[in-house]
Amino acid sequence: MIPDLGKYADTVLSAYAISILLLVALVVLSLRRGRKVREEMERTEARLTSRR
Amino acid sequence: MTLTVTDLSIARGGVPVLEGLSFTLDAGRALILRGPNGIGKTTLLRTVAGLQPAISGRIKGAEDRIAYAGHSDGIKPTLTVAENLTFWARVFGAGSIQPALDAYDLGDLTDRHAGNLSAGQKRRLGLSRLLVTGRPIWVLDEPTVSLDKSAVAMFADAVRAHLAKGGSALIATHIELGLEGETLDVGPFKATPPPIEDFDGGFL
Amino acid sequence: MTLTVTDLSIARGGVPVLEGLSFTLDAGRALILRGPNGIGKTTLLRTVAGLQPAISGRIKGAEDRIAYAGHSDGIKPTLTVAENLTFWARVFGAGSIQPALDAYDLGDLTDRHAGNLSAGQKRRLGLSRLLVTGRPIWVLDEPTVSLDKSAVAMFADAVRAHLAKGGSALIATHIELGLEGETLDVGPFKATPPPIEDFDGGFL
Amino acid sequence: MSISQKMNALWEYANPRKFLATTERALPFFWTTAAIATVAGLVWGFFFTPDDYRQGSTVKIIYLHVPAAMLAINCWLMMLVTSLVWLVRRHHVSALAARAAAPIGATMTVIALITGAIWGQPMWGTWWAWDPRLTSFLILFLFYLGYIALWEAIENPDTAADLTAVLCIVGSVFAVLSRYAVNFWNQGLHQGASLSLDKEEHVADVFYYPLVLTIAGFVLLFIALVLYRTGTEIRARRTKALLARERVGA
Amino acid sequence: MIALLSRDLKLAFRAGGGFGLGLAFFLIVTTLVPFSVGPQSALLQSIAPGVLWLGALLACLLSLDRLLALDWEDGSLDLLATAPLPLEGVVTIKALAHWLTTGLPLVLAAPVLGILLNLPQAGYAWLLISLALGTPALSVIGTFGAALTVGLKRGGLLLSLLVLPLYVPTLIFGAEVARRGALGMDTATSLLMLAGITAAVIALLPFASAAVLRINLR
Amino acid sequence: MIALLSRDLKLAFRAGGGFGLGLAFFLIVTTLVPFSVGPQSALLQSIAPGVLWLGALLACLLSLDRLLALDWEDGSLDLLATAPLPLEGVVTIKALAHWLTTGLPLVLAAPVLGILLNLPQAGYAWLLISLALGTPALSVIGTFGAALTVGLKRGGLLLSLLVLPLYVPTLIFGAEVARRGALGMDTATSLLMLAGITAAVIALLPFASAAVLRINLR
Ligand code: HEM
Ligand SMILES: Nc1ncnc2c1ncn2[C@@H]1O[C@H](COP(=O)(O)OP(=O)(O)OP(=O)(O)O)[C@@H](O)[C@H]1O
Ligand SMILES: Nc1ncnc2c1ncn2[C@@H]1O[C@H](COP(=O)(O)OP(=O)(O)OP(=O)(O)O)[C@@H](O)[C@H]1O
Ligand SMILES: [Mg+2]
Ligand SMILES: [Mg+2]
Repeated sequence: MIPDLGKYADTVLSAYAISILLLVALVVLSLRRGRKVREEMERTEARLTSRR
Repeated sequence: MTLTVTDLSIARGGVPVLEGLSFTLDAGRALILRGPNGIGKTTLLRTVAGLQPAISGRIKGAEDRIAYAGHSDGIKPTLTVAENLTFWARVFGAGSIQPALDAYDLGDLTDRHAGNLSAGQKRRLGLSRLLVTGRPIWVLDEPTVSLDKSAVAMFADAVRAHLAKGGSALIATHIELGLEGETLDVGPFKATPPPIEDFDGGFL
Repeated sequence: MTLTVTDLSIARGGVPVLEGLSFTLDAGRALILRGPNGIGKTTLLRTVAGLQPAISGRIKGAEDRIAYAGHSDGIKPTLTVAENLTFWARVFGAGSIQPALDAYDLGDLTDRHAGNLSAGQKRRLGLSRLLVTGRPIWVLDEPTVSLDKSAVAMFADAVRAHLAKGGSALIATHIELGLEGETLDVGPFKATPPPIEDFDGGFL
Repeated sequence: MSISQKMNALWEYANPRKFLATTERALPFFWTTAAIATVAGLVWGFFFTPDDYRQGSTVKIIYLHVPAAMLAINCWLMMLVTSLVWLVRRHHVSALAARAAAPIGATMTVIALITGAIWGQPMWGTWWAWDPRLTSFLILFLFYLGYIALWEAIENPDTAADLTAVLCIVGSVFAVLSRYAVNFWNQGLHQGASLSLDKEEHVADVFYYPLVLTIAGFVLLFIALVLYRTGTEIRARRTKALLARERVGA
Repeated sequence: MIALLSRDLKLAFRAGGGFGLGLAFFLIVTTLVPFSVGPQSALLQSIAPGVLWLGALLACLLSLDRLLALDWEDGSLDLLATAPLPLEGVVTIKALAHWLTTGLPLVLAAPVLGILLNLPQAGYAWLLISLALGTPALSVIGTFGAALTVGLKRGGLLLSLLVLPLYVPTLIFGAEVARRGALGMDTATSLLMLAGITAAVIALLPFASAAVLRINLR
Repeated sequence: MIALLSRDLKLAFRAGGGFGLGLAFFLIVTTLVPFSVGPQSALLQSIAPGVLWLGALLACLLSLDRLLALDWEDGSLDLLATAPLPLEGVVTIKALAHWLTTGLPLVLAAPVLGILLNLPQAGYAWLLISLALGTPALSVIGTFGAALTVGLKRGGLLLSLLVLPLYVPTLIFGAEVARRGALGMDTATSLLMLAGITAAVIALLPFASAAVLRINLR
């Protein structure tokens, strides 16, 4: 199904692979950090509220 | 010539530490700040000295009239004692350094490189700098750290002489200085934080 | 288990500062060093701790048995309180850090970055390190600088507990610690400079 | 609503709570549209466009290269604006938005650089040439690195916000200066007008529409990422403030 | 102000003050270049103006971290900020002292090092002119970077990272003047740009530096 | 020992710990080279291996001043010296931590920067090999220099001055390997010398560093 890329197949495919990898990594890392930070904040809030 | 602090709230690292603090310091008076470790004395003194902004409240009569001495003394180890003092005297446009040397018995050490002084000698040099500023309000953070008894007495004498000339002093300390003057315990002014649930621009 | 110092002479920057100093420190005892600023207390303690050589005299019973705490605490601001302590515990092969945390009431601060502590809190952390070294002889240079009253009491308690377990302590200080123990004034041991006329290997 | 009222309404989002609540609702929309547009644009471009008569199939790289390059520059512009807003109005959210955007901009710069380098190999016979366009991109990347490193290095959040904002402004001036300097220093190889989107004889519609779609996708993705990451920064900042407050013993 | 300048110069000349170290670094980098790129003199000759400019820039850069950090650590900056001097004046004096103790010696030493790299005869004058015009800008920009990173423990490397991109325009025009000069080409435009950058930077950047320093002090 | 290594790595990765800054500096120096010597790619190609080696060396050099100085300033070194670790072990661990956080990243980044300078195809493997063999020596020698200058306030530039001459042999053979490799010439002799230097330095220098450190502590 991949279209015929001719002699530049490596070029085009590697460009796509690297870029998509970077984009996905950016999104995944953002989401992961977001989740971690959110949990941490909620934990801290809970701890501080309960202390009172 | 009065320093007036009204309803001052101060923060360290974005967190309010003291609030609702008011006091006046008249010419010729000394005010001793006390309070446990970490309450915010250092922060208060830096705010009064204009080194950091207050959250709210007013400080009147401080502008360009304060000589501040914090934990570090601004001493250059490769300059001699005299050169160190002369520099500050020139910056503040004051005159001779001799009275300052005399007050802290530094006469014997004038030509020593400041790096070769012991902890207490260095501190004495740092305190003598106050005398060459010509500024009327002294703001001092734990000034007697590493001083021995006789040096503490020299310091007390220097403060008394300063007060007698119409100056004033604001001093944070944990030990007894043997100075007459009011004492302000900052403990009761500890900031009560806003409720946890809602937070605004200050994140608290 | 006794630390014996015999006829010790020490120098700072090539200049003899103290000479003819002798004392013994038995297990379970504390010895408080006193003396005016610049007399050479810091130099003496560093010599005893093995950080610098003596000019002459003997130090017995010190080898690998000393925990030294000087003016700076070896605290990393980017590590937490617990990480700082754990590191030293591992270096000295000691066990849990919990007793140390308890002794200086650092329980609430364990997960804090050490850089965000106030002057007194930092000092408490520095002192708690002594408890994880497992070393019997504590050599302390002005340990209570910037501590408030209650923290000074914690320190005194920790020292007493250490003595009760058969440890000993050598402490230089300018203030009253509320510790029972002998006091040694090093003032009388001030080195008398040799005559100027003849100079030998030491250039003095 | 008048313009000024609208502006005032806008400032309300400078309240972190309001910002979090609003973006919580808006984010699903941006994530989905971003995903759809990006994927659709890239699939269209990759599978359903013909080869260029001169560049062969390498022309397909344009669907990654151009959107990334555009965003890399515009992200810095956004950071410049939010930095100014922070310095003038002191709304924490705008400072945090700048912080949140920087890694995205840096990634986009890297993508533009890498796709460009890969493209350059068949087109110019070299991975890299010191062409002004490319060079100034490299410098932009350095600015991103410095900016991020400065944020990371400073402990106190407000100080960090202030300092990075000043760095962003001063850096922008120098970035523009560098651009002129570099232009003066070397003549370019890089496609300018020869393959410009404006010149219809070169960019046929077959290339043009999927390109517009991917650009839209990248922009939406950028918006989604910035909003999400700003939320993260707000929460991290609040956690930090709470911990700080705990430590003062409140 | 004069007190500050004379103190800074005195400190620089005292033991451990760092005077001459920039120069020594410059010398060493320049001598290391033949070791690393090989000893062919034609090659060295063609890169000589660039190497000299880059070496001067790096030497400048490396001395930046003591520009403000020492004063910060021992509390002098706190005291200067409460003293009756405007902070803008303080940073300008600091930059001036830095130039006098680092930039100026580099300018004077560059021709000597030019000999080591076989710089063409025509190049010496232009090298001198371009360095004399460019190094003040390096000092002022560096002061800004130093003010940004002053609060950080050993921010040295971060400082380099922040400052180097800011040095790019100065470096490009400066090296261009030196290179074109060495080849006997026309240098007017680059020289003008270089002078313009230096003038603008000296006029404007101290305000940014002072602002940044004020933020760092609080 | 492991405690010390893991602490040092942890410190490096923490905010402001300096990890990655060496890398950034390497990147920046490499990019500045074309600005100073001009953009002609043939010229750049011929100096590429040398520039990369010199850049890596400088990046290494600049991160040296935090190697021991931070521990000195906050008193950790005093405490480590009285702890039950041999000081030789301490300096070896410090050098290892330095290599892991600075040298290794430089080795890995060098090929990428090779692209920027049009390094010939054949050169990449040799560049990698020579750097991987040479950078440990740079770290160990650097630790010695850091131990020498540890007591001095901001001894950064003096440190460079002391260490650079010591780096010369490593640089010569390392750059030689990379250069000959890029030109497809025989590299065996230089490679052997490089490996020999590294091995000798690792085996012997820690004793000197520890001795020097002991002197500095008193
Ligand atoms: C590392 C190398 C490269 C970098 C950093 C780079 C950077 C850029 C930038 C900044 C733009 C402008 C985007 C905009 O403002 O809209 C752009 C556009 C473009 N680039 Fe590259 N580029 C690189 C290599 C290449 C190569 C090798 C080619 C093809 C042979 C190429 C083809 C294009 C095209 C066709 C455009 C769109 C034309 C235009 O709108 O001006 N680029 N690139
Ligand atoms: N950089 C910082 N960031 C955040 N909080 C800090 C920072 N430095 C100190 N703090 C916290 O701010 C509070 C006030 O500190 P401050 O130094 O003003 O106390 P202090 O009254 O001077 O104490 P001490 O008597 O121990 O010197 C302390 O609880 C401290 O933990
Ligand atoms: N680096 C140095 N070179 C030469 N002399 C020094 C050096 N450092 C300190 N001195 C001198 O050595 C003497 C002893 O200093 P030391 O620090 O041991 O005194 P101390 O008893 O601890 O004083 P303090 O109570 O003030 O801390 C002092 O007179 C001091 O001036
Ligand atoms: Mg305090
Ligand atoms: Mg002492």
